[in-house]
Amino acid sequence: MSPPPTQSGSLRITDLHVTYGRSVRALHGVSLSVPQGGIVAVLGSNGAGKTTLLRAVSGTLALHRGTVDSGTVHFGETRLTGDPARSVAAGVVQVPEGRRIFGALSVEDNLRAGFLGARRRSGADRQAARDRVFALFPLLAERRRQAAGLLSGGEQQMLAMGRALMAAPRLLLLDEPSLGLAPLMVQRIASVIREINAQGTSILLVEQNASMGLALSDRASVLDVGQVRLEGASDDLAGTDEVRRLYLGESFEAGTAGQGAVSAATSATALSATAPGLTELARWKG
Amino acid sequence: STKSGTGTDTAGSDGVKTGPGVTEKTITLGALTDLTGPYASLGKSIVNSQQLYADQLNASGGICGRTVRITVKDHGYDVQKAVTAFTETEPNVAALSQVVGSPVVSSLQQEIEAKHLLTLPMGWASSLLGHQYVQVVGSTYDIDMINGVDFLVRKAKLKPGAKIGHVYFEGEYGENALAGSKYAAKQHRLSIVEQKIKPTDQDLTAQVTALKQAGVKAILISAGPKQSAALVGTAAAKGFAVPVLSNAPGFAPQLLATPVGPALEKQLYLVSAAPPFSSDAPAIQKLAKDYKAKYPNDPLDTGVVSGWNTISVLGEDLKAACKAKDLTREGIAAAHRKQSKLTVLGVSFDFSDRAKPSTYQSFIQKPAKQAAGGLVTVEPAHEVPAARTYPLPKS
Amino acid sequence: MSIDAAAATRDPASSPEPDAETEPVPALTVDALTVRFSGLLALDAVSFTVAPGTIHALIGPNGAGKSTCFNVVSGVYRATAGAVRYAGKDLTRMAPHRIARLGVARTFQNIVLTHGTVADNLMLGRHSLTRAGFTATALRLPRAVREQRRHRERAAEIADFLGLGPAFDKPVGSLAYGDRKRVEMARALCMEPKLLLLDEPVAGMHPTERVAMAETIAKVRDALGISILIVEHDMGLIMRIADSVTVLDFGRLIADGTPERVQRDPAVISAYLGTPAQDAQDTQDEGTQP
Amino acid sequence: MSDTLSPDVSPPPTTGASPDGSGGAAGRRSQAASRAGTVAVAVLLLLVLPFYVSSFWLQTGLFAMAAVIGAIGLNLLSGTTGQLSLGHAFFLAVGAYGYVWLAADPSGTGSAHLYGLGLPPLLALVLAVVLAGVAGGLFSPISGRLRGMYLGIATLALVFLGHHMMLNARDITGGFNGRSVPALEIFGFSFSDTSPDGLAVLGVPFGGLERLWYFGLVLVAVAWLAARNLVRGRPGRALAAVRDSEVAAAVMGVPLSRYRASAFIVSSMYAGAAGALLALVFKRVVPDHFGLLLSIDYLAMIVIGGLGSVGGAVAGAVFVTLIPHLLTKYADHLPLLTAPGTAGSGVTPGDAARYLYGAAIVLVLVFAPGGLAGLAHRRPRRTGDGARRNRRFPLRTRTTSDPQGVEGATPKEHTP
Amino acid sequence: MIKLAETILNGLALGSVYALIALGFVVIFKASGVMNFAHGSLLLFGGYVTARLHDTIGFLPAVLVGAALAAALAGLVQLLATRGLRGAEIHTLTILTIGIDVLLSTELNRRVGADFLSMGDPWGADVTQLGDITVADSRIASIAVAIVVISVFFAAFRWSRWGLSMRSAAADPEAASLMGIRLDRVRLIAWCVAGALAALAAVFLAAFPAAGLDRTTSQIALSAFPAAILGGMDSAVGALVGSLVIGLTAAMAAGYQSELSALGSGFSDVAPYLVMVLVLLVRPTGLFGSKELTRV
Ligand SMILES: Nc1ncnc2c1ncn2[C@@H]1O[C@H](COP(=O)(O)OP(=O)(O)OP(=O)(O)O)[C@@H](O)[C@H]1O
Ligand SMILES: Nc1ncnc2c1ncn2[C@@H]1O[C@H](COP(=O)(O)OP(=O)(O)OP(=O)(O)O)[C@@H](O)[C@H]1O
Ligand SMILES: [Mg+2]
Ligand SMILES: [Mg+2]
Repeated sequence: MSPPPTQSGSLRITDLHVTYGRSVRALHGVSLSVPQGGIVAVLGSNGAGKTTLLRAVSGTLALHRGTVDSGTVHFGETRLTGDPARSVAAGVVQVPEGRRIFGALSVEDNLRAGFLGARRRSGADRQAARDRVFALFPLLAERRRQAAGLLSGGEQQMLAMGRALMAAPRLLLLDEPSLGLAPLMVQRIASVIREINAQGTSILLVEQNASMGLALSDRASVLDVGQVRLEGASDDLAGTDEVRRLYLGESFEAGTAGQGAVSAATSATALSATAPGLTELARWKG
Repeated sequence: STKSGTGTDTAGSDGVKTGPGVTEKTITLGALTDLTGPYASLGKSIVNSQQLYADQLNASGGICGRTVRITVKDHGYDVQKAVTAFTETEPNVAALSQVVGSPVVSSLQQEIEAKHLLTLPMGWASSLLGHQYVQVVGSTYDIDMINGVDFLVRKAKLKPGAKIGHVYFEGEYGENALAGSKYAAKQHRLSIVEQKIKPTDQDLTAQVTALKQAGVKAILISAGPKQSAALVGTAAAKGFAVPVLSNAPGFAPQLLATPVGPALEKQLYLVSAAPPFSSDAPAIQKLAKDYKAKYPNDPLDTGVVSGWNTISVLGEDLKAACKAKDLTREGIAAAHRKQSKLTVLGVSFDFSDRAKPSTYQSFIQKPAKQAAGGLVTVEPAHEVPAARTYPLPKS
Repeated sequence: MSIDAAAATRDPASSPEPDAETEPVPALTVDALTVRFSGLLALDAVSFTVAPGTIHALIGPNGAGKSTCFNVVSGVYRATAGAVRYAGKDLTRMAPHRIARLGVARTFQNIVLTHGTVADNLMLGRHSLTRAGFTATALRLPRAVREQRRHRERAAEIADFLGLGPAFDKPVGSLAYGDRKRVEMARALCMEPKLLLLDEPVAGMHPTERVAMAETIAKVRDALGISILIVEHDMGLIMRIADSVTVLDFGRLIADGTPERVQRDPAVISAYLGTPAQDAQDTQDEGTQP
Repeated sequence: MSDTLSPDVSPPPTTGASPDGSGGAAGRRSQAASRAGTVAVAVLLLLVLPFYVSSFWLQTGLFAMAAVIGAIGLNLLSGTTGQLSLGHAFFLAVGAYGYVWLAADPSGTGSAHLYGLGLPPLLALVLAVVLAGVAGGLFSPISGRLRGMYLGIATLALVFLGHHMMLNARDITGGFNGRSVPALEIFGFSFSDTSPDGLAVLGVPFGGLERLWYFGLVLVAVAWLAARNLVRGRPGRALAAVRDSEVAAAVMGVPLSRYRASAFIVSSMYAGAAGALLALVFKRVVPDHFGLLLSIDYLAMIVIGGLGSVGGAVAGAVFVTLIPHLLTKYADHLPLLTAPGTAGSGVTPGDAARYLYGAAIVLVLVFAPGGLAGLAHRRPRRTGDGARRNRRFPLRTRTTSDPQGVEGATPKEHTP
Repeated sequence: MIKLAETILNGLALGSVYALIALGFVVIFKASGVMNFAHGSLLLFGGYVTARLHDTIGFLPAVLVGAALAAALAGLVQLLATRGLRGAEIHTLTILTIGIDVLLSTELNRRVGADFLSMGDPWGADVTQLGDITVADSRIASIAVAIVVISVFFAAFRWSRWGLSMRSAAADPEAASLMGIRLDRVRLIAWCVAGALAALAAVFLAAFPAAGLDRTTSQIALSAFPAAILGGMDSAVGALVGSLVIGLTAAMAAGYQSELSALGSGFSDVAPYLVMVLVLLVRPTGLFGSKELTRV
């Protein structure tokens, strides 16, 4: 089935079903779209399927023994069919969960590698792209000769984003960019995301940090156990108390074991998060 | 249970006592050879010429009215495979017409003696002497070297005190040859400069440089064709024009086609237990003709002659055993030990003393591109006194 | 039970008595610790003390040197200068496995688990508490079997405590991120540590799980009476469970004290938190929302 | 197979989406039952075999048994600990020659005079295993600090150095001709053909091979069980940890160098046992047998069988040992081949056998990439961490983390 | 003195050939983590093609065709690995190369038989006199060629797009594919390069003073392994220096074996391995190999 003609820069995911190794059903019937130049956030608890969704778009499922059973992913006119290189060529670039920077390579080479898949390939383009990245993350410029594997967690996150930007993506897939970042850095990343978006790149943003995700995005979907549970304008979602309770983590305010239980129920894969509350641990004698 | 051990001796209807491997109709011989490993080409030639012999024998009525069959087992120079192949074939063969590979022979020795199985190894090391059932056909490497050194002394007019180099393979072959050359050197009051190499060595520049440095007047080599070629080639390149004398396994006619061919023709000599195909002895000529007829596109190399030699001896043994109406293994072995003056391809053998080489004679030959088998005779089969006085390494 | 409750459990009255006969846990003293990586000064004469039985937080911007500090304490990196004193020994001179035997356990910022099941991982945690060698194990000597059983029971106990009971025999590979993070924690606990080092224990976790984990950490401290040194960017969590906080920036110590004090420290705000106004909006789970 | 540390061949787990573990447990139980059944049948079969098959089969079988023992050992090293070794042949040689040297009587047999201690064969065998272990221990300075391919090639050196020694230490090894192997004898009961007691069971003459067969079975059983216990027990877990993450292992209290060395020692001892058994079957040991090819064969065994799984090692060993022998035995009966001795340069049975062997390897890998053991139970697995594809067998060094100075032995140092 | 000089030159020549082999071996290893046990057969194959063709099409074209076909064959192996063994793990692929080697070597051995195939190289048996030192021209050629080829290769490895793709792929396959790098293609190229290098090495191995290409030529690949390791697998200088050290050691140990007889005869063959082990004892990642950099 081919979707109605859309603007070239928009992503349309329709009724996507994904399983891993023929048995673990990670996504069942997820539909979602990112308008050109828009920011869409995907929230959801651990194991909800957020990363899987991004893998389906970037075409890296195969590397995880995952397969798309049904459903389609279109970026503009082109249909993305599980081939990473084609996705990148089409302008879709993913910043993977856990950074996955090239540890053995220097920061500089990591950026060069990011440019390999770029659509425009002149040396000048590369210079431009690199300068842009260094402008966004001056710290990377300082460390350009260091082996990337030795960067601190946060530095690695910056490098991962910078590397992705080298390909001048039209759609950027971000998997938990705030993970492990200092509050200040989270703000920095947030503003960077805004900036990138302002420069015309559409963004699909997966976040645990719902407050950030909702604040950044125009629209958001809440994934749960492989299905879209809620969908709508970010502000509205931020308003619903379910989201407030489960994803804005206000449980720290009024957190109770009861709510813990609710969330546990919603997140099947995360083993009952409240269990710790139930059993006691005594000292080990012997 | 349905299990059969090694066959036992019985008396055939024609009154001939038969043992394992011998039936009313056939006499089966075994061949453990290398058709896929490093010595594949040698193995092939041997198998071919032995098959040729068997065919001719059967054509002339076989032995005691029985046709002679050869079961060939390829072990690719892998001892483990060889041992299992032996275990598999041993129960139904009367003798082994060839076993290729000295490690193979060594690992089978006990079994062979235990099973009284007359075996003709395709190695000429004197460490194989002294066994009742293992028989080396032809002069051993050390004897060849003694004859060879004698030739060199005359050829290169070596004065006492002169140095000669000896480049040799580690292992049975090379070291046995070395023992010979050392003894001969002692006799002629020469000194030997040793250079040990491995079958995998391609490039002997270092060795040649060393020998040249040592100022040797002649070089002995007990290695493979490749090494002899490399040695001579390098020596020639260095303008180091001393005569080089190699054992029989150190030459292959194919070498003459390579860039070092000319150098070989100039500098190389060969000491061998078997005559070259170019010799005018009718037996050789016939063999060459028949072989080419049956195997048009296989080369005439030393393997052909060695194969023929061994199988001929075995054939004579069988005939003798047949006369004695005893084709049991013991019978065959006994018949073999009775052969005290048997002549094959112009060489006379004496198998009566298991501790001694079956002959002390060897040929001196040199490469010649146009000659059949690429070799021509320099000196016909002859032996030197030193060979007789030489104390064989006792086993 | 809310975090505040957890906080409340801090006063001895309500806390389960740390049993008397077990010896008190030693203090950890980091003394003028300096680590230099070819030109880069990752830690610059940092000193602080983790008082016995307290939860001590180590915070700071990315690249401040927190993990490096962990790596030195656990013996993975070697200090350029300075000392880390624990139980009368200088850890900077010791190999990791020796340090582990002193009862120092840690988790990693990026999950590091071995293949095999949760049980396998937890039993690995028991390594330095168990004895069975190659021979004993190969021959299944009774004592080896007995030991294995005893410790497996304890491991199961700890798994239950962290809500991993149902997953005990599952391959860790098939668990979701949050659960794997808890497996790491459980593995550390399996070492029956006296000092527990947690490097970003709730990073990438779902808010509700964060609460649970926070409770767990507090509970561990209370129940076992051990000291905990924790690195975390989740200020909400730090504010609630930490007894004291040390703040690093570019390898230098810029603040040290109670959470409340540190949180108001302008140096900390400018270097790490950003302006309090923004916290509410951007940083996760900030307690100080209007 | 549950005697494994590699997830891809461990019992099927229930996936993340269903939090109950019971299903898997039940499945495991029934699986175990059925496996017990098959094992029983197999054992019975092995026990009666000598009454029916010819010595060719017994001999080949015994070679396979030796391979099984050696492969289990190598698997502990490469599969469980992730250390690549091409030096296995060397340790087999140590075991083989060790046994001969310890058991042979000083008078010496064969061409030259050879040394020997003339110990009781059984004792000699045990000591030979220990000797191999010691050899492995002596290598620990290397095995303790090298990784991946560096270690692989370094161990390759062992093979060549070993061969050099075998050729030169003639008084002990007999040089290139090797030396003959004293028959095994346990409490006066001899395991050789030449023993006077014409022992025959149920009318079947019980020669050396028949007797060795049962001895071999016992050895294999012991080796197998010991390995299983190890892998499932404390040392196994520690070794697996060293394989997966040295930092984690060290921080969990595992002394890295010691365990790396231990793994090497244990696998060497297995190799030693294999070598000794091999020697007993050969009746003579020769240097040329213990070459690089043998090492590579063992590598092939454990991978074809399924890395990290003891059962896999067994399967692989049998495959790699049996197939070539069978092929050479039956190649003569294949069609379209030019028998040796006939004219023309067609494909000889020997060649055919080798073609088929090569093809067999390729096919097995194509159809059972996870190894033969993997065939037993395929299951989905989460390959979440990209590193894990090349983690369990660090042919690629980057996955085995190398935090500075983690080894207790080497002093801590800076990262450059 | 002359002896020393000649021995050294000889060692250099040997080393330069080792370098070609070792390099290919390492490239494959870096690109796909596979130890290519079929490398020797690839080498023999390349040489065989050259030897068969040089009469008809001339030496240089023959070498090029040989290299091309060897590259293609290597590529085929890689294709089989990726297509046939989708998603198999590294070590499985390593063993696959063993299977391939059995097939390939059997076929080549059948074809080569007992022959010594000459390469028809222009140097023939010519030699050059440098003072009192005689060197075979083929030796000088091999040194020159090796130096050029290796420099070119490492320049590519460091600076070209392919080199970068390859290093990235080696570092983290998934991340690399997320950068739009086609893993299969990168690996394919690596294998082809290695095949070509091996074929080139074969030419010099078979050239004078060697008698020509024969079935055992492939075994030389083994001697190159220590060279690959000794220098450290990820450095240009390493590959060169390593190979030269190994070449020199072998030549020296052979040339002075009478002086070394205390170490047992035939020592020259194990000397390279001994040197390698000693070096690795001091520097576990080779002379120039970069240390593993990881952190937690
Ligand atoms: N092994 C190493 N070699 C070189 N530099 C290193 C190494 N480990 C850490 N560094 C550097 O030291 C600094 C501190 O790193 P560290 O991981 O301790 O930061 P951190 O406080 O943990 O940051 P984050 O909160 O992002 O994890 C960083 O700049 C990092 O690049
Ligand atoms: N490679 C894999 N093999 C098998 N199952 C997998 C694999 N990757 C993910 N899964 C399963 O698919 C489901 C979704 O996983 P996914 O990683 O997409 O969740 P997520 O939303 O990204 O969680 P997190 O917030 O922890 O990253 C989970 O149940 C997980 O266990
Ligand atoms: Mg995710
Ligand atoms: Mg950190």
